[in-house]
Amino acid sequence: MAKYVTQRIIYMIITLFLIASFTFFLMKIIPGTPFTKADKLSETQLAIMKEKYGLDDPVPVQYANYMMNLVKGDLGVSFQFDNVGVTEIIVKSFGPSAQLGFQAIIFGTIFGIILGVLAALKQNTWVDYGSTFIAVLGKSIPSFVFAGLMQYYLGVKLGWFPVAFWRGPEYTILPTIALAMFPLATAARFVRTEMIEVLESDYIVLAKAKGASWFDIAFKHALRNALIPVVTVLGPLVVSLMTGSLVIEKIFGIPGIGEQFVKSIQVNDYPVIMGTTLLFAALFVVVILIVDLLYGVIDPRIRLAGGKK
Amino acid sequence: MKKSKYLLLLSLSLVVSMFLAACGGGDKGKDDDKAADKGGKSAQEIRMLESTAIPAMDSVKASDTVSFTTMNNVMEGLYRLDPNQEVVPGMADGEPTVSDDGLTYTFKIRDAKWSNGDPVTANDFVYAWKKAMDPATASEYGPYMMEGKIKGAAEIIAAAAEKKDVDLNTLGVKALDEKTLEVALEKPIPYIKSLMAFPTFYPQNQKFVEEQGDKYAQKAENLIFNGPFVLSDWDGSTDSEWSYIKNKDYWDADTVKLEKVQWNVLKDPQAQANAFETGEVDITGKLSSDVVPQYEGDERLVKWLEPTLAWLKMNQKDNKALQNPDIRKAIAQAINKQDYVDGVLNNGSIVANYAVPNEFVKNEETGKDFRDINGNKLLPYNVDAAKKAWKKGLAALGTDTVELRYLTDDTETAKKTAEYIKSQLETNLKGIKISVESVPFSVRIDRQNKQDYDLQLALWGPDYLDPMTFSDLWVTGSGNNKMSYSNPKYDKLIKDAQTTLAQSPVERYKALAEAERILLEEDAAIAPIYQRSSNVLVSEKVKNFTYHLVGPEYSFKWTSVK
Amino acid sequence: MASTEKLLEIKNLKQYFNVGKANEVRAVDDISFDIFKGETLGLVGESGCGKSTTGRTIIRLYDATGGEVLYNGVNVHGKKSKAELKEFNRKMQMIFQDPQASLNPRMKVSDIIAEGIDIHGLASSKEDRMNRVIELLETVGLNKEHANRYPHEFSGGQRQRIGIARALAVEPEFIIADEPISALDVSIQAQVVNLMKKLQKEKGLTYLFIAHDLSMVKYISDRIGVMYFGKLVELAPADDLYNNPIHPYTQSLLSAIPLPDPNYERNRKRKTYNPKVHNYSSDDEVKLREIKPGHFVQCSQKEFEQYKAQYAK
Amino acid sequence: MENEKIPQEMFSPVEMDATKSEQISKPSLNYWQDAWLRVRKNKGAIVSIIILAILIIMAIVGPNITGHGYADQNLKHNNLPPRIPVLENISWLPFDGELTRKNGDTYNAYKVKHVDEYYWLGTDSLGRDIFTRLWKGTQVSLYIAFLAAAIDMIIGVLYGAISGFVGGRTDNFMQRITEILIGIPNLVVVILMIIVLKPGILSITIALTITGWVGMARVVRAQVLKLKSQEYVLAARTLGLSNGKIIGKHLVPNLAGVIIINTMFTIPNAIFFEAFLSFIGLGLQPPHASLGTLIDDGFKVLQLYPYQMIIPAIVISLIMICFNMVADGLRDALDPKMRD
Amino acid sequence: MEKILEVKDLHISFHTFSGEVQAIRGVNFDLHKGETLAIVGESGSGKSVTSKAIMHLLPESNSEIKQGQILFEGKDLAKLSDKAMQKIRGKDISMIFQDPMTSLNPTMKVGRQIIEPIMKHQKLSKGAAKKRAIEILDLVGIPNPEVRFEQYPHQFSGGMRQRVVIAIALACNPKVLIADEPTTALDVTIQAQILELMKALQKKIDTSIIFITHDLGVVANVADRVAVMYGGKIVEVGTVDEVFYNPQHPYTWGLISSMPTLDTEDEELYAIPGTPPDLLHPPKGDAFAPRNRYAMKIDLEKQPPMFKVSDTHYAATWLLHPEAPKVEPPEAVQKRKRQFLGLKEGN
Repeated sequence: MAKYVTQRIIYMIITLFLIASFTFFLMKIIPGTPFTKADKLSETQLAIMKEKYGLDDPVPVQYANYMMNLVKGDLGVSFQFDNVGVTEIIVKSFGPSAQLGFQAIIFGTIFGIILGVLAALKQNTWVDYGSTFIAVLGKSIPSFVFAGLMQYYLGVKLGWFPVAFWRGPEYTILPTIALAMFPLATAARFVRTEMIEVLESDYIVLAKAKGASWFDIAFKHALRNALIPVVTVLGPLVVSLMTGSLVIEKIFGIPGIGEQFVKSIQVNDYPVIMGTTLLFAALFVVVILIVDLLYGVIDPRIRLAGGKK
Repeated sequence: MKKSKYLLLLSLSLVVSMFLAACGGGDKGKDDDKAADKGGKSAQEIRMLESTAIPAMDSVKASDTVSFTTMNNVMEGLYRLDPNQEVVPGMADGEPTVSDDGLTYTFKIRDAKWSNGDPVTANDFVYAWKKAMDPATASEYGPYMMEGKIKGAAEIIAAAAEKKDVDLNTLGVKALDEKTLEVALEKPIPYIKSLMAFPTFYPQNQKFVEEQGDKYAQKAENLIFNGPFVLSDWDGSTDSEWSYIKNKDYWDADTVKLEKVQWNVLKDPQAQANAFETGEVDITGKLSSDVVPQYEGDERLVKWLEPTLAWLKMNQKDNKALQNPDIRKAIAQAINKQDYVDGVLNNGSIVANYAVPNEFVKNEETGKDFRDINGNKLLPYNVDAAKKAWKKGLAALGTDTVELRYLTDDTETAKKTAEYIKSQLETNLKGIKISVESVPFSVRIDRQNKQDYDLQLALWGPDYLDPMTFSDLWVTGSGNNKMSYSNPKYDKLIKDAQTTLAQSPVERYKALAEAERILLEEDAAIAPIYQRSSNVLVSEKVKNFTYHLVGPEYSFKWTSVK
Repeated sequence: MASTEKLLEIKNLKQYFNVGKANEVRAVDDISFDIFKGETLGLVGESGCGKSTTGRTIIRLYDATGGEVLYNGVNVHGKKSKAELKEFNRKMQMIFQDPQASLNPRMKVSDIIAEGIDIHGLASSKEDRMNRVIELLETVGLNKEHANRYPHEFSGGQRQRIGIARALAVEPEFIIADEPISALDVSIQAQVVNLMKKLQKEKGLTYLFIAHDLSMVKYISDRIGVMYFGKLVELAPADDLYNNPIHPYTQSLLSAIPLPDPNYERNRKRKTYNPKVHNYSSDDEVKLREIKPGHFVQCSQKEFEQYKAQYAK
Repeated sequence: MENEKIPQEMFSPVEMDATKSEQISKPSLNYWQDAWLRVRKNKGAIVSIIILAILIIMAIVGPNITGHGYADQNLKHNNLPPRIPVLENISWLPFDGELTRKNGDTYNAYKVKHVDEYYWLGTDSLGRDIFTRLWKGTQVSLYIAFLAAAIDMIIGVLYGAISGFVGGRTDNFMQRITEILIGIPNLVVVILMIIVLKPGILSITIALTITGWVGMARVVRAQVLKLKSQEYVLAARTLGLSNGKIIGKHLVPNLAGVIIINTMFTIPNAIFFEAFLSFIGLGLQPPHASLGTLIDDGFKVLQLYPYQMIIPAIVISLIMICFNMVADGLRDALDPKMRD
Repeated sequence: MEKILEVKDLHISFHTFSGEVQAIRGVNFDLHKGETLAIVGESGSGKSVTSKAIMHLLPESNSEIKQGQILFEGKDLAKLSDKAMQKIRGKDISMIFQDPMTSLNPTMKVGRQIIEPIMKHQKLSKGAAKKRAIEILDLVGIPNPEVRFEQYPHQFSGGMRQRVVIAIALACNPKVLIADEPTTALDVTIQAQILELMKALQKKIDTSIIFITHDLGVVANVADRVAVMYGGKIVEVGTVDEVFYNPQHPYTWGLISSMPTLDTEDEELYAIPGTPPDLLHPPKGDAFAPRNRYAMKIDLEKQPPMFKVSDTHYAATWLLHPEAPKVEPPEAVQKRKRQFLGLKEGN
């Protein structure tokens, strides 16, 4: 196992390195200037600014410098904020996004799994159709439509929930629900399909033959087996939720990383773009690794040496 | 792994999520504060919204409105603007002494304290200004504001650009003694006091700043203040919440009524309005024109005309068509601006047929608005004239089609404006074809600097209270021209206004007005579209809500709760 | 036995998977045997013993790790020109185990059968092609109505017959039948086996018949090879093998076959095999040795003597 | 029973033609006919197909029905709510041209603005006909989605098929590449690409496909690996079929199901992503419309003119739902795993 | 002999895309205490459906018991609720499946899978159940049961897994054990071990076994009585000797003589022509008629009833009708019959 994990980590580092390089050069061809007041600056002033931030060096030199600093763990300093380290910006804006994403994924998967299990158990009944309906809606209605309507009707019109801001648990309810719809739908659909398949498998029939009750069959025998493919889809989903849904953050005024990222792209804040991309990528590869390790936890047949089926 | 471990993992993640929830909610114990606040609602507190966080609190590095507004309330320069947009003394003790040539000003510093107890001294100004000019600071606004105004600034910049050593002591600012500041100017500047109200010219306590080193202005605790309020709960540029707390040591603390101003960041204007509706805030940020019509006729809607102009810049650099004044005139006159401000903006913005805003500056001698001279009639909407000019221009060019790229921002209003202007031009001018390119602000500025556009919708707001902040844009080779417009007559008039006429206000205004007429009526160098209006929702309980036209947006020194 | 003319010589054939890795599998580990023209050689053993891999390696579905396969004296492994390979593909054909999986579900039966005809350009015209298909269908007991149907519409036995027709289409000399009846019902197995026997008689085919069903193998084969963990442990004429199994594994295997005879079953004595009985030391040369003409057993020199003596009794 | 009288002649032997039992009674159905039968049983899928067909037809002809161009502006007629002849008299339908003020008053916007024309689905802030723009937007959204799905399909299938079929080191290498691509959060790439390429239909499509094909490639590779060892492929190889023909004759037709299913899921994703990009301001250049830009525009005035967002939101949701339903239906019909 | 289970006139249909498949079309049989009844037949003949029907394990969504009774200790299982059936399953009647590779839950430790029915039906504490489970594992011949108890199924070989499945089935000493092709997926040597084990255990815990298989060799090995199924019906039933040595139904003839024995020589095997019937459209008369070379007109018109051959031996073929012409069974069958008679005489 240690060997496997080491190998995976080496791959992860290579991947991250390539992603960092790719992003770096891609970023260099983004048009625009990182200086927010460039419309008021004269050529000479601009030149001074560029020199100060090392932007007048040839791109390969900038690349080498960046990579050297990166190895040292230094992500640089933001352009758009005065003298603020990229690490600090990322750490701060990641907090709310991560919390929101986490809540959404917990809420979404738990309810999704319950819906999926019920649908599979009561196949072709109204329970099934109802769950399918919710799942299709959840997958199909864009989150901004959903979030916008929810904010308007539940927040403004009915006043049940705070409309916006990020101040306490009650403020997280609407954005969490809005964000959770997709994982909920995905989990419900997958669990249903997998459960139906698992429920037809021999060992479930054997469990029935042993006299197990439907509850035991569903939750002790079938669910764990049905979860394996679900973990595959949910893994990357976790990352995309944790790294923030720009839209939800925008609508509910949450100071998250998604919003921060888009802004940094728009103002050409190179260090923040790089840092955020790296964070996203790192999370991504780490989560994929965790997912693979989780397989082993859920499915004893896959004990890492093997890999996925 | 055992099943129990799996369960452990699950419960662990739940715990973490709850922990996060607790953290997110109880950030710095704000929860308790809030509970207390709710109890004492009638207190002198108001809650405000802003659409972005504070990017910088170092006065010499800041370059944006949010930072300036914050500084305006927690710090103070020599002067500040009052609710009537008049310049009133701040750190300056009364009026300055001016040398006869108008090039040397001597300010007395009043007896004021920093929030750490240190007195505010002349040296604080000297230190800050030099810091602003120091290439190592990499200030964007410092050089911009000082170049050509403060003596020696231009030379320092030139030296820095050539990577030579710079001597900051050559900057024309000196502390004659602890409380006397002498400023040497490049040329006479009639609007010097309003310039001194700008945050770039604020003082900084050298001892404190150097103590803090890199940490200076990173967080509220790395700052000291000399303004009506102190900044509190500000955790750095990424913080979305902060507040002003009344500064008891402020020299004019008696005037300040408010105990606290609570700020929150909320980007979406509709969400801002929602928050206002639900009573979460007392004052919103600037509303977008989509939201404004909802409050048509509502007394809580406060509307004022900003001295910000939107115009089409027509780049003459490599474009034969746009080098032709008839073509430019045709474009400028083919846009129905009235329909536009009524139908599209619908937020109180007004049609602009001028290049210096209305309700912006009054002549200090006559007290008359600058606009009174030329009125609102330069280059107005006139389809017939436009068509005539168009035909003439095309004939001169020997073509019947003109294709132009229209560069604009990617904001909602900018896009909508682009659609409207495109439609107007293509409807009214036969043979014109507009392709819209809406890009992020940073890209637009970059392309403007490279002069990589044909038409560009640009907005321009003033940096100080004087027509010059608009007029000198169009001087040949000006850093802000960026459209290859050049007219010696125009250049001459501006030069005169800056030098020979500097100390005769009436003549100076006349020269500037004539320049404006040449710019628009003769040359149609730009096509002004509208002057922007600001709209915010202000709760009825707020008294003396104060906004400004230049630099910082709001002052809370005079504001109170009914 | 049809003849003693060697059609195929398999020499030191090796097929390893994942060579050099921790999970290296020696599926076929250095086996040698001959197949005579016109005979049926049965290959039996437990699942995973390498019998199917042997068949697939012979027909070049896998590239052999080592050894050679001589067909009419020519090595068919190693580098070959395209034409040579094509020729080889015509002479040697294969019937597969799973009648479900061995027919492309998206192709019509006629196209499946004619695939070989098309590849080798055996039909002069469209009608000729169709006639050949119908003839082949009839050969395997189906008719022309079946030509335009899709595999999923057929029963297992029918599909297996289609698979045989496909193999026959290129008029091969040698057919490797890889467990052709294991997936079929009892009543259908006999149909297929009868068909194969009939075809062998009519067309003088040579079979390598791979199976784990020992009674069927015994019935169809002239000679039988027994495989155990990648090695050929015994090779003998069918009757000889059943009557005088020498290798203890063969004995155990034979004793385990259930026969449809209650009386026999009541009295059956099962033998177990434990590889440890050989007690080979590292310098024992363990190889296939001929105990008696035509009867080979994998053994050490010491065992060889012992087996020979045992045989003599 | 045994005592029942049975005529003697019934016991005369009959010649049974054994081949008769070989006859297949079911009508001959090929794979697609069979699949269609299954899809047809799925009511949701059928209804979805019909709705999609209507939407696609409307996307083609819709922009030309009212006579208003999708970019034609009339500021005097801006922000009018939907009004449809006849239906306007049915009070509970929202087609009477009435709007509600913030204070709850309703008024007829057409009367206030003195407009006699009927705008079936109302107008936007520039006075453009929403009906026309809606279908134009649907057209553009569908165009982007189909184009993205097609590109995804071509690259993904080629990549996956080559990787899976060639195997060995090539496969290993190609797998590493996809792993890295998967490691890049696609949001980042898409946004960066759009900025680099300048927003527009083509750049959006390219940005969508730049990582989009990986999913398809993975599915196809897995399937090819599975099919490659199928016995009918082995049989074809023993017959001497060349690799190219094996791919063409045996692999591709059997991959078709997976490819179609995967594509059907790609399309709604692309539509969603385009809308999402428009919503964060990275969408199309004005005056082009897509469902995303329409929703984005409408969202801003949701409280004042709710119809401006709700109408395109309904259409995009319908498209998404229908594609998902059809894809689900197809998966059930085409996936051999689900067969009885 | 005491009847422990009685199946009467059972009809079962499946509803599929193509229509109603009449999988079971009137099945009758008894199971006696302590005996092994083998049900043989080819795939699709309905043998597995019958066994699943007894256990209530048919998929609810598309299967339907059209008529008939399944009597167990006086209760009609066919009419029992699912809840009530849970109390019987695993306790009174248990089951073993064909594929030991798939019939154990891959994500659950073997021990837990065994103690599950013990705890449920015998209400033992966890500790006691574990003790019992280890005993059973030992009983089914799994070495180191304490260690194995804590392992997952994938750590077991196929034969060992089937032993575990048997252990689970026998954990509560059931009165009836239904073994659905329990050895088909195993190699012959392992198969022989499992069969021996089952026979030994049957003696020990005195259970009755319904043994479903298509392998006549296995039947010959384990069965006391044999029921031959074809086209959703039982066509012949009798003691193992009667069915193997004196078969009456032409299908049984075909089945027996199509299997070569070790002494079958080079002659052509007796093969049943054609393919099994499609139960989507079952034939009007005898389902076997189209493949029957002894078919008579009546076979095409009327389904034959069960004709009695002896007290224990019945067959459903019109050939046994007194009016039917006498036909000679194929040579292979005659040979067996002679052998049988020889056996009898020998006794």
